[in-house]
Amino acid sequence: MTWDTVDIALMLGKIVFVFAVILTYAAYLVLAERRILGFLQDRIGPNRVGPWGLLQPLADVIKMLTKEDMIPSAADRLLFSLAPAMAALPAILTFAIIPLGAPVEIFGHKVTMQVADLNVGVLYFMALSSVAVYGVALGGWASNSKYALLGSIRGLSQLISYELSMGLSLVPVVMLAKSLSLADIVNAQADMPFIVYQPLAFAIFLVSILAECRRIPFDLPEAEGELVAGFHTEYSGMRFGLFFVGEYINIISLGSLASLFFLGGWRGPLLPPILWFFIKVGLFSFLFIWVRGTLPRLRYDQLMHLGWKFLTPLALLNILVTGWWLALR
Amino acid sequence: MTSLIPILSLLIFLPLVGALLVFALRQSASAARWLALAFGAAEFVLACAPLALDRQGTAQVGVPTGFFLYQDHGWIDRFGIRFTLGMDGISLVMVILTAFITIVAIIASWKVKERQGLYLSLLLALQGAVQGLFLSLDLFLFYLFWEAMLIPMLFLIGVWGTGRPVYSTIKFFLYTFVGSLLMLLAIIALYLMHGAQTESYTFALPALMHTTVPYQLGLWLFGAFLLSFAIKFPLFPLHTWQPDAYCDAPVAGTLMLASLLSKTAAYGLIRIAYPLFPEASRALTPLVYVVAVLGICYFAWVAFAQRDMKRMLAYSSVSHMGFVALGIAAWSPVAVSGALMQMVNHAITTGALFVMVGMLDERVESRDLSDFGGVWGKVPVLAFFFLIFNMASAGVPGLNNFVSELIVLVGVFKVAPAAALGAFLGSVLTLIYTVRLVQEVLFGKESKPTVLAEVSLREGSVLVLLAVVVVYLGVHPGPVLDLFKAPLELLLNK
Amino acid sequence: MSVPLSHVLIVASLMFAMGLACVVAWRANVIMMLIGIEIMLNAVMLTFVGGSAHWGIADGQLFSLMLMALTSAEVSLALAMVVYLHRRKQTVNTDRFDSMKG
Amino acid sequence: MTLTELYCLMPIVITGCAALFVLLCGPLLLSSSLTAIGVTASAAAGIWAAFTAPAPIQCIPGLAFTPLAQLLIPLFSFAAALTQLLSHGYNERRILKGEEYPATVLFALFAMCVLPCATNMLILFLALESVSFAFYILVSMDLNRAESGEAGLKYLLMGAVAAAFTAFGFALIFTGSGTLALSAALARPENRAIISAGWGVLILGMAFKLSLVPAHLWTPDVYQGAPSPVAAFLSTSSKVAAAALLLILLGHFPPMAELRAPLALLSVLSMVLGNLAALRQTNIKRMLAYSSVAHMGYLALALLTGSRDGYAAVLLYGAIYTAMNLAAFGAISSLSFEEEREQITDFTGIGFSAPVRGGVLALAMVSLAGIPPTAGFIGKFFIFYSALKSGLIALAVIGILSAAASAYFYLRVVAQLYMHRSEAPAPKPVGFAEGLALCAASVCILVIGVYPGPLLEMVESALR
Amino acid sequence: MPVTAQQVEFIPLAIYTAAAVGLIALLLAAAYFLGSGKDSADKHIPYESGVVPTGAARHASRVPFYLIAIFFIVFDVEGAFILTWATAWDLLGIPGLVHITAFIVILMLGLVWLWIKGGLEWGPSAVRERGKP
Repeated sequence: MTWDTVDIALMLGKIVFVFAVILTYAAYLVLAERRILGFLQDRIGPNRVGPWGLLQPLADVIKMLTKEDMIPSAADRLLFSLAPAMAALPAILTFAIIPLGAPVEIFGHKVTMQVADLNVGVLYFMALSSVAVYGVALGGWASNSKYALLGSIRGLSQLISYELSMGLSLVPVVMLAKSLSLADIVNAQADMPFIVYQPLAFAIFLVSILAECRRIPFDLPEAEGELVAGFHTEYSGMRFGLFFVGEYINIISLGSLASLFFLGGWRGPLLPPILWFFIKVGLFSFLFIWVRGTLPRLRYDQLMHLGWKFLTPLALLNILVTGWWLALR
Repeated sequence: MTSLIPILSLLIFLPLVGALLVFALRQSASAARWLALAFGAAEFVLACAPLALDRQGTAQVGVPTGFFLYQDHGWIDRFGIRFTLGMDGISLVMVILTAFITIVAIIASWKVKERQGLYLSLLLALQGAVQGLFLSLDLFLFYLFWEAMLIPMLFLIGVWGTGRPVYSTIKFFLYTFVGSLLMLLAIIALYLMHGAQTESYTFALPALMHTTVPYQLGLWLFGAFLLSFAIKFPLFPLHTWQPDAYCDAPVAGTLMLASLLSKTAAYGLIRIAYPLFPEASRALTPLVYVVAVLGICYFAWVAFAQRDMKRMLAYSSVSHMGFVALGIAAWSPVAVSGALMQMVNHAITTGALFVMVGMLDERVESRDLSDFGGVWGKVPVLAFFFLIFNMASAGVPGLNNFVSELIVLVGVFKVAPAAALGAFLGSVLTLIYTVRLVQEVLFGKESKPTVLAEVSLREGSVLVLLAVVVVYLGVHPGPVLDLFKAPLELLLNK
Repeated sequence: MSVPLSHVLIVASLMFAMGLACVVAWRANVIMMLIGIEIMLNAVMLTFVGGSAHWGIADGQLFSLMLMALTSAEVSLALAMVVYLHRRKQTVNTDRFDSMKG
Repeated sequence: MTLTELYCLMPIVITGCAALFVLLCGPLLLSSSLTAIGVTASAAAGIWAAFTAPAPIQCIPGLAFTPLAQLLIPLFSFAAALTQLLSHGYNERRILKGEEYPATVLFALFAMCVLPCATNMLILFLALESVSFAFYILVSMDLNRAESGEAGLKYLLMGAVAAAFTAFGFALIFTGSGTLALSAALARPENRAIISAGWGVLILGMAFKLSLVPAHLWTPDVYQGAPSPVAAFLSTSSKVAAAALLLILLGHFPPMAELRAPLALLSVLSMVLGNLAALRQTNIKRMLAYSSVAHMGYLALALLTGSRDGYAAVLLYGAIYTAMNLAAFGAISSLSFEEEREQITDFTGIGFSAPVRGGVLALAMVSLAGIPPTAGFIGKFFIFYSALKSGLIALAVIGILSAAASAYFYLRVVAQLYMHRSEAPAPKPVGFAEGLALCAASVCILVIGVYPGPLLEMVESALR
Repeated sequence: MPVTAQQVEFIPLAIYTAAAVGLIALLLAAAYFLGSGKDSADKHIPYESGVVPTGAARHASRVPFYLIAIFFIVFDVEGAFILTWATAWDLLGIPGLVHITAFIVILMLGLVWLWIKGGLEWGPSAVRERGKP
């Protein structure tokens, strides 16, 4: 196979496009969250910067960039600086394998709507979600502060616990699609989205990604009521910004994955594929925000019990049932 | 000839069964004593039984010539190890000697205070092992008994010993163990060589005698055997365990050590080492001469310097054993039969002396020469026996040691006159320290006055038994020497 | 395969040696020793994967997978012991684990 | 997998199921019934294996009921059963509660049953490591003593390094031969260097497991720290398992000639240094640890011969060593109070105040020293026989001299038991289970010592 | 430019990764240069709700946290085995299914055992279990 200039240009174009999409999306997701929460809590939310507050994200970025960049004296400087990047990077990298739409034909070249169609996509995603744990762990530990350490240890336990159920809930999906590639998984749902066959796996996955994002009701690592800001208590300026942005990009990428795994990704009638995709992702984003506005925070023991005593065994059983069902079908 | 009753196996297993029974009865000391004595007596009767048999016999298929009693059972087939027992004249004398000495030992330990049952049971077990050693015709079996002897002895010295028993017993054990392990290697090497030459892997002694051993290797193998036997003998300079063990052992332990265990080494040399490696043994004979003569003289000299009676006797014993070594080294019919005779006589004389020292020790609770004196006046019977046995030990004509030492000297003089002269010098030294011992104990002045009890019936019976043998062998050694004749011819003319 | 077998083996051996060096050099710290052991085992896995790529069979990868499981069990066990001893002695320094002498 | 094939692998199934059962139902059952279940399962596995004809076909990929398995599974089962019997009273005295203990012993046994059945390197390695894992746990089981935990960690760290070496060896052999199956993993001439490097690394790893000098440093600490019944199990079965692994490998493809010198060095160093170090010990468990180093040196000597006789000697010695060390550590464990009786001086006069246990300990010592008519003598005889037969005369002489020196420290224990006037506090009367175990071990020592024929035949047929 | 099938996927991924790293580095660098404010010693003290910190921050955590870490390591790797099977379940057929069923059952038994032994207990329930505050 050979690449010509068009191929390379298309590749670079895709990369730029993906960056544009996720950064914009993340920025406006922040705004959307604040507005929706305001709506849910019967207040207005930010509306001063630009029309309807649309320029608020820009203002936020400028603020973060110009804030003082502090490192506590007792902190481990290297790890302290590395941690935010470790938190944000996996979220961004996950997007590399997400197909935003059906392959299209441009200048006679068949272009997939994803940066890289890895044949081990699911593994890639799971690997990156494991790496994301380091951000929380190192951040809290490097701060050398009690709140931060408590938050990071909580976060660590929570993230690894739910990673387990998340990974296991994907096994039936892999079995149904007979592939680890995300594009194949989406194609396998041409007839029927997997949520129909695997409602249980979907439920487990949904709860798990909520916990992976450390969102309410699973925001124990940064529970502001008890731990100030949890593992990023000591962070300020752009470093905090990276944690912050990372969390929102994470919402987007995990939402995208949920829609890819269970809702058929870009597939849908009438509307163009890419639109369908964003509708589904938007749905998940909204769901996240809605949940945050609605549910109270769990207690820590409840959180762990849910993961270990409920989701993990259930996911294992689900695998068995799926296996036998597929074999005997 | 194989008899209907497996006498040879019985000779080994009777004492072992006795040991178990005595051990089971150990709670009641008197029952254990009498039972042990009964087993000892039964063993003695059994040991004498072959005297009544036709000992010429006719050669049978599978039975090596010269053995009038023979038993052969499969045991560990993987290695061609068989449970082979055989008895010829030499074994017969040794077996009777063992049975006799054990009876003496049992009677001598009538008064043991602690754990007597266990003590007697160990004595019987030791007897079983020694009998097995004298009877076995399979090298593996021989080795097995050779080492198995050590365990009862270890306990006898260690548990009931005096002085530094643990030190002495472990020293004794380690010395003999090192030697015997090297012998084990030599045995295996011989076995492998024989197997490679004849395709039949066996430990049978008669078969192994026909192995062709390269001269150089033979020296090494014979060296290993010689080392092992020399330690147990003990020959100068491998004797350092011996005074400690002899001194610290209880009476019966010393008796068994001096009278029987040292004989097993001599027996091993005669039965196994010399016939197996004729060339190598001839090459090393000068060494044995030197060691033997040095031993006779040096130990006699050292004995002279001792104040502790038991230690003195220990050195005296090993000095006398030098004659055995000398006789074996000469390896002529006369010399070897003298050596065998000396083994018997030494067992009885030295054993008797150790028993007597034990008696004195019991009475005075000391073995120091200066604590004794004027015994002749106080307890004449005891003193009389003491005198007799000492005279025998010194080689007074008419008593047993004179006969055997004379035969050895005669035999050796023919082949190595210098060695014979040296040995003669040694026996003069023996005379000197014996006279001194007798003089100090029986007639000298004691440092502090002591009251001595006369010999009891039990002690008397033992002493009379021993004395009778001493005198009998001194005046009429012929029958015993006759027993040695036929087997020695076979061994020497191999 | 694009990478020759010999290169894989050289890299794996180097990794193995480095892991071993880590174990030997940081004997004082249990965690560092565990890390060294992990490196050694990773070198082993690399060898297996390289070998199975060379021969075109999956057996080596299978072994690697099993090694992963083994490693995980081993590390979890080690961590449990470290936590236990740490709570008893307040250190992960092996020099302080000195109840036994002789 | 047919029913007959399952039939062959029943020991594995029995032990595995029993382990799971004990673990899961343990909280509901009494500790004595747990011991009973464990012992029954071990005995059942052993008896089943002993009376099943070996079938060389593969039952499950990687598993076959080999002749070697027919010998080793009963041996391991015997050790496991005795260990459980011994642990019963010991754990009560030392307040080691819980079903984890019997379950872990059974898990270890399960892995040991798998080991000789393995027909490929993966199963072999996994089985060996599973054995080690169970032992890591067992060693650190006694939470009442700091030594136990420390010993466990030390053992784990050393064991992990050893596992890395072993795995690297397997990896290189695999890379050189292109298959994991033992029967096919023959040296290809073009990859000779890789395979012999693999063998070298593998032997280093196994030197750790067998605790050969210079990889023996963990041994004394681990033996001292481990609960005594565990030390009994550890010092016997895990060593035999490691030796069996080497035997299996050697049976399929002998190592390169260039490995003889290093192996000989390992063997000599172990024999000499192990015995010398044991001379200095005052703690009986450490003494036994160094003695096991020396004994493994003898084993290595037999392995080194590369002959059938040598391999048979390894198996025989393994079986005998199992009986001896079970007796020794069993006696130590049954003599322990709430505290462990560890110093040699703690045993003064025990031979008379506790005749059975003292006698068993003395017998074990005599046997370890290799004095007839005990089994230890037969074992040593066979090893030195095979060494001489293969022409390793110098090694045999060194070995036998070191064995002679070793008699000193064994006898010191015997002397302490019987020949000292003062007396250590007498132990409580022996329990039924412990008494049974001790008697079984000592009967084995004596019977093998006097009549080794049947065992020799079994060993021979295991190598067929 | 000739590319292999692997490179088709990996080159974009590498460029993407580099771009992401670059973006983050850019942001951090920008913050470093643009960030303003006055430094003072008090600002470097860890935040403890306005109280001067006491004691070391690196306290030992409660045991359940370590337990979770240990359980995770084991279960995560077992998950790898399950995933391995899942990618080829149709090739392995019924025997494979039987094997994985046994595997999962034993894994779940392990989980049940942890549950029974209280390894999964947290907070109030764990305190009740141990019977002390």
